[in-house]
Amino acid sequence: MNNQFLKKASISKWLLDNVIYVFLILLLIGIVIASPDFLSITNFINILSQSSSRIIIALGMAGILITAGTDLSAGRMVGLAAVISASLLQATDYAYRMYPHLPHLPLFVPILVAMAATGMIGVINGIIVSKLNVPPFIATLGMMITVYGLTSIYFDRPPYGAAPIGGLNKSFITFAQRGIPIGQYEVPYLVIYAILATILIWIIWNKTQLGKNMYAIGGNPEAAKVSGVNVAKNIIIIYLIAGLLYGFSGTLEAGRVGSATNNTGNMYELDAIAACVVGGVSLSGGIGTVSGVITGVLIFQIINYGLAFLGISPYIQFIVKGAIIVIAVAFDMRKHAKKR
Amino acid sequence: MNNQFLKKASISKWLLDNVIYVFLILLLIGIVIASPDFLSITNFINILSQSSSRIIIALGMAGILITAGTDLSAGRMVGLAAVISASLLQATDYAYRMYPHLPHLPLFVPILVAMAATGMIGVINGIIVSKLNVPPFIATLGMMITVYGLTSIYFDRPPYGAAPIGGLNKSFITFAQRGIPIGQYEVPYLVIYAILATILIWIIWNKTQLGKNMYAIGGNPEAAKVSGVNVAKNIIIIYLIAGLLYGFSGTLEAGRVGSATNNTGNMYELDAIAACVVGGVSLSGGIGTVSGVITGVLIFQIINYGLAFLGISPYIQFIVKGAIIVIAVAFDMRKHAKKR
Amino acid sequence: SSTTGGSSANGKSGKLPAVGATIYKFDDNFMSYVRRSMQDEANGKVNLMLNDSQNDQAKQNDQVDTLIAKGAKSLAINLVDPKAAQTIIDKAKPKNIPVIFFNKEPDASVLKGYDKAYYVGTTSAESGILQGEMIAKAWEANKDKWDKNHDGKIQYVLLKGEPGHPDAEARTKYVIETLKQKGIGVEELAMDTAMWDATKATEKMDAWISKYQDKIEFVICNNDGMALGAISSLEKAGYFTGDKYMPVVGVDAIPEALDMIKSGKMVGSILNDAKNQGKATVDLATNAAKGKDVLAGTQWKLDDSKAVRVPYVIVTKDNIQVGEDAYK
Amino acid sequence: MSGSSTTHLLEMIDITKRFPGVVALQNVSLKVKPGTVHALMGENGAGKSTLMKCLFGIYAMDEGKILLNGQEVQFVNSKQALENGVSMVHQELNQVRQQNVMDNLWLGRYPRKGIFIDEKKMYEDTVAIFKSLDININPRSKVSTLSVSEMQMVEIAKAVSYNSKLIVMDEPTSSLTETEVNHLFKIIRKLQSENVAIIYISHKMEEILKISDEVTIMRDGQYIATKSASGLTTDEIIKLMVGRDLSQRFPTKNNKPGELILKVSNLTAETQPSFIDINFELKKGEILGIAGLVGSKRTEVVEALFGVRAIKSGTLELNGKEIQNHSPQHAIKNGFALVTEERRSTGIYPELSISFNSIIANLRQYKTKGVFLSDKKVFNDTKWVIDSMKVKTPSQKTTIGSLSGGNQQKVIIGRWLLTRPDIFLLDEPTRGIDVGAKFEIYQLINQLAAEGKGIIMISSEMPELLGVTDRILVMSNGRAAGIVETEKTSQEEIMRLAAM
Ligand SMILES: Nc1ncnc2c1ncn2[C@@H]1O[C@H](COP(=O)(O)OP(=O)(O)OP(=O)(O)O)[C@@H](O)[C@H]1O
Ligand SMILES: Nc1ncnc2c1ncn2[C@@H]1O[C@H](COP(=O)(O)OP(=O)(O)OP(=O)(O)O)[C@@H](O)[C@H]1O
Ligand SMILES: [Mg+2]
Ligand SMILES: [Mg+2]
Repeated sequence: MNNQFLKKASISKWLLDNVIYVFLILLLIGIVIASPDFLSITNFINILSQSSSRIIIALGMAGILITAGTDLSAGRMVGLAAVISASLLQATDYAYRMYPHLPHLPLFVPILVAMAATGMIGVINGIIVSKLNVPPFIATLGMMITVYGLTSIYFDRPPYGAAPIGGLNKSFITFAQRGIPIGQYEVPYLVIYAILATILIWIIWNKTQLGKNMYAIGGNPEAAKVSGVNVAKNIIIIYLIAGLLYGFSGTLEAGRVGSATNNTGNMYELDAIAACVVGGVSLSGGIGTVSGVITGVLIFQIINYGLAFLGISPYIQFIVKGAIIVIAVAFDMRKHAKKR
Repeated sequence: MNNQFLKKASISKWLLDNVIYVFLILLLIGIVIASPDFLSITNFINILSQSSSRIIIALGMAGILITAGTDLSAGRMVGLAAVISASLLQATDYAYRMYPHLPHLPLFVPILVAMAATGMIGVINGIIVSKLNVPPFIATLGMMITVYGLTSIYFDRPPYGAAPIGGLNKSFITFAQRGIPIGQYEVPYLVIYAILATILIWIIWNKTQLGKNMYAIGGNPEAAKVSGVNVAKNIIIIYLIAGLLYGFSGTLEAGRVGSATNNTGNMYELDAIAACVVGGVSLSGGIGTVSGVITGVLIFQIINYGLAFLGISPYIQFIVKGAIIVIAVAFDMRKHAKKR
Repeated sequence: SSTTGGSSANGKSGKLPAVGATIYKFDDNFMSYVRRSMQDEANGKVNLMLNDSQNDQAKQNDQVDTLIAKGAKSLAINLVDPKAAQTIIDKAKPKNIPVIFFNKEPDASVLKGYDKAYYVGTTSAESGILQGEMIAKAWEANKDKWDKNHDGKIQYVLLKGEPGHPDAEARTKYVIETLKQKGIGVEELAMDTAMWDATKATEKMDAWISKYQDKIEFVICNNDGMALGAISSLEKAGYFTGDKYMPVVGVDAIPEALDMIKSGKMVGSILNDAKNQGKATVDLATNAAKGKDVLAGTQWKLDDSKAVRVPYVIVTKDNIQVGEDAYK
Repeated sequence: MSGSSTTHLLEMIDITKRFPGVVALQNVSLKVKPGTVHALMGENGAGKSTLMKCLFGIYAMDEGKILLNGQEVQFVNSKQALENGVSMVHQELNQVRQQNVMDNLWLGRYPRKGIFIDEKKMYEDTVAIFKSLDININPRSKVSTLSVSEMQMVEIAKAVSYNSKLIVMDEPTSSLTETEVNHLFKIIRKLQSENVAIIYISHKMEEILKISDEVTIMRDGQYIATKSASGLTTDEIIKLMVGRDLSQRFPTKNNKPGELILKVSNLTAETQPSFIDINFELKKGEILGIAGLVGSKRTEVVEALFGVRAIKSGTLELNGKEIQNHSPQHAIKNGFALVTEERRSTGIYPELSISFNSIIANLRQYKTKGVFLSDKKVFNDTKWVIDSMKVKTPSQKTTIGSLSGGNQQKVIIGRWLLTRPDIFLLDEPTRGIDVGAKFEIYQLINQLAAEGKGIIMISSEMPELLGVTDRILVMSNGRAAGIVETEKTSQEEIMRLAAM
């Protein structure tokens, strides 16, 4: 009897603790009931590949959120990286090149240049937050505006002015749009990059001193200081990592879309923050898991993809999407509901 | 000697405590040096009148921030109110009316209808936050998306589709664009509405139980709860007030611009939050003053107006604006610098 | 009911061929008319699956994936970013799905690279050129009144749309080039972006009026929305009462602008023919979806870059009827 | 049963409360007579606070019933409790620090004139209450500028100001010094004379027998006994609490102070007012106590030693070599450890696990393989902390925030023991800790000393200082008033120095 009680209690506890995964599954079931042909490998691959660059951004963002920070400049950094990498990767035979005389560069050079740029911006964000004590919201808001200006200046130059940067070279397109063939399907490289980024971040968060410090700083910055954590240094590194991830993701966006403008990545930060919060990352810091972040991104992408797939009219999509997000989190919150 | 020391200390303390006002003045001086003809009554009136509806929004937002909440749906509510009020206030002789057979309504009717709509949305926000324990970020993000869908459906209808709702009637235009003549100048009504809203909010924050409760809920929700404060009720009222203010501001936006679209108000929440934070409102709740909020809005508006007035190239404007915001707050933070 | 949805104007169209369509931004004023025209045309002919790309090319790519997964027989694509056309084709070509781009023109070379790709729309420069021509004509007629400093040159301010947006860039560039080509002297007092937004336009205009006062002789706007905002600011500063006047031009010929043109507060605007653009797009897409020749049974003609051109029209007080008919 | 309800103000009968994975209360009963002080005793985690939270409407009990004045009640929130004549001083300070004292005092029931708050009445009422309780705090000062003990006195005044019939005080004296405790007792006596009943929770044995009329003892979430205080001895209470005999309060000392390890000369804080010109020496294997009144800047001295607080002048010599602790990192490298005074704000990571909280100061130790932390070492060290400190927890993964206050403190001490420090700074280490655990901590301190470590311990409990230390530095107003040998001094001498 007592045993049974415990069992029941532990099942309901498990359900509560994992309610967001349960929600994800319910959501999928709901869509499949509405449209059984949703259940196809193509759709599955599409959702995964569309989630990939978002996952990479969200992982960077999540680290910052866990330190009780935030990063409004994420989307603009994605844009900067997209514009930089696209401008350096235009096919040599393309007529409207930004740098007509640039030789064909090996793929990794532009990617590294883009990542270096966003990494540096990340470091500056980190310094403003940790050394000048500017609240992350304002620090990164300022950076968001500034980076947009910088990207625009870089982007809008003679001879072609503010024209989208296209004509990307073959290797870049392959890098971002192709995949590994398995049977009649292709596992997109994008998904593989996302998986690699996930593993890397999982290791950092769970197996390194940096990860522990990150949680400590978010959980109780005063205590972290007294426990001998170099708060400023760790914060700067976390913002740096985020910047690098945004940069990588920005190059993927350019490659995936086949072109880039100064508007690429606009508002991605909001999606990323929202996905993190839906996935259980606390905006007041100290709490968050890699699996939660991934789940959050997938929920968003399934909502987006599913609603479009069901053919719901766009304005109604907004209404439904807003409602689903709130419901998902309202459910999730029951696990924190005051254990009264 | 000691006396002198104290005096010096207290001046520098005063400066530190009021650094944001000092910054405002320095900013003005800077612009005037760059362009002496900035110093004109017209510019002064322009800035005030452009700040007016933003002040009203920021005051609503600030209340929410002080309860440790946030409101991403603010801008979309402004848009909803703008569209509703504009659609009900088109001149009866205007050819492209949304409701061709609507009689001329007295001004207050559409304003109240718009405010009722946003007030209700505010209440729903408050309920989701306080009763369902959904983090305000997500609750209002969901609401932002949903309200946009609703506004779009209302707005984008046959016969005229997604065309700006214009042709507003005389009384509405007067209400939002005219002013009280003083000498050769006009004090815009807008400024007067903003002053009235400011006085009202100042009284609520400083002289009523609701105001004290608001600070307490933001400062330490546990303490408020165990002291017998009905936290949920107070939060709902704060979101309601914010909703009403957004609604009023939305009608002003429609009248001021002379037309409204479903994109009116887009991203105003970001400006409002930023202005509040620059004005010293803490995103973690419990801290904020009316005068700080007003200062924050003015700083933003002076930056916007000043940079446009100076004729700085748009891209550079972004860079400068981002930098100024960060610098303003970095200065302000020195007053909180560890007194160690 | 598995393939329900699609066109909201067309619920029970299970057996009709499916056409996947993306609109770069659903609530773009002009595109809302094109969209409506497309829906009217599609009714009963095809199952039109409309998507809102929300001004985000990445989102549009995702939507194209979805549309293909849903079994679209042809695609009607209103690009966000014209240079992304190749990527869309790369998605469609392996499945042999025809693509009709509309309203935002891809590079000719890209169209050439896929035999089943076509374009319906205007040339992006045209609206700017026509706006320039309209300004030139009005200026020549009113020079004595409008040239306040009698230097023979137009001192103008220009309100630009979102920087980097192809329309904003093309309009800004070609309106001025056209004026210069016509031998009219121009001097730019100020140019700034108002991001297509009326409110921002009002505020920029406030500052310019305060700064330049009577020096401004012309207000050029990339769209009518910003023109409305500018007019609101001008009215506040006492323009359009008595003989204080300022010429303002926009693009789109939205109803509100037509009203302004009638009341003389706007010189004119440029009408983009939404009805025919929508109709041509659906006509081609329908034929393509049915595997027919795209032009079969239509009034349209292709030029050498596989494009159906639907011309822009200048709308001023003289031919206001043309604009009004567009909303009938 | 109906007979008893007339003589008791409060009856809590067979209360059971479960949390996920923990049964915090099992059939606990508590009966309190009007006009009495009823002490509630038990080890850390026994369920005292939980029982009181069930009464006060913060937690909903799973089973049982509560009678107040013979009427069955079940408050669903604190507002109802307050309206029904029950008020409470909470174990953790629950204040809005950004607001002023009177705003806090009247929170939830501001006096009003029409729709506006009557600030004048609020001020006058505050002054009146403070006067009647003999408290000397400006009603308009911000709470964040008060010292911890002042905050505590405000909380007490607030609880009293409801004019309740029953006041719960959950460890009200944990941050008060002797004088202030006596002040509180005077207040309690006054309330008692007005027929108010008090439920009094404390781990300070001396207080219990002095103030209470009846004592209820709990152990492991279960009711053990209720006894009249007269005729009860400390040893009996302890025996009932821990379930076995605890013959002595302090372990026998076996440490032998050896050679000099730390020499502090002319230490002066950068921001004044603070400590000035502090000099002392610490030997290996020595336990140096620091005594003083609240506000005598004891905390700031140890914070400065640990690099948390900047110094203007003065030197530290470690083993004869001058060192500089600019930051906690430096201090930790130099073999220092600090258990801070305010557990909640500078100690625990409330949302994180016990494991995390145990190892966070010691991460470098776990990098056995390059940059990665060794899970096994982490697990073993956490286990060591839980076992050796006797932390009461369902698992290593439990969040520390859900532990009882005392158990949280044990984890923090364990955290710093893991760093194997040479110099251990302890700021009020036994605050809120039960007698049994205190004994264990004293033993640990002794053992560390015996291993040759230097130990500095701030305490406001005189018996503890006299029972554990070798020498005592007495501070007064930021200055060292003197250093005394523990064996040769007396409570009176220390008090005299502290008041200098
Ligand atoms: N919110 C909670 N969630 C889970 N467990 C809890 C919670 N609150 C208390 N507990 C558990 O209930 C038990 C009783 O805790 P309680 O705080 O009542 O102890 P206490 O007797 O007041 O101890 P102390 O003297 O240390 O304050 C402990 O095991 C604690 O871990
Ligand atoms: N005016 C104040 N504003 C902010 N914090 C204060 C203030 N006064 C004291 N504190 C904090 O309270 C703590 C104790 O202060 P202090 O060193 O003066 O007392 P103490 O003698 O150490 O007393 P105890 O050890 O009993 O707390 C310190 O951490 C200090 O930072
Ligand atoms: Mg001229
Ligand atoms: Mg307790």
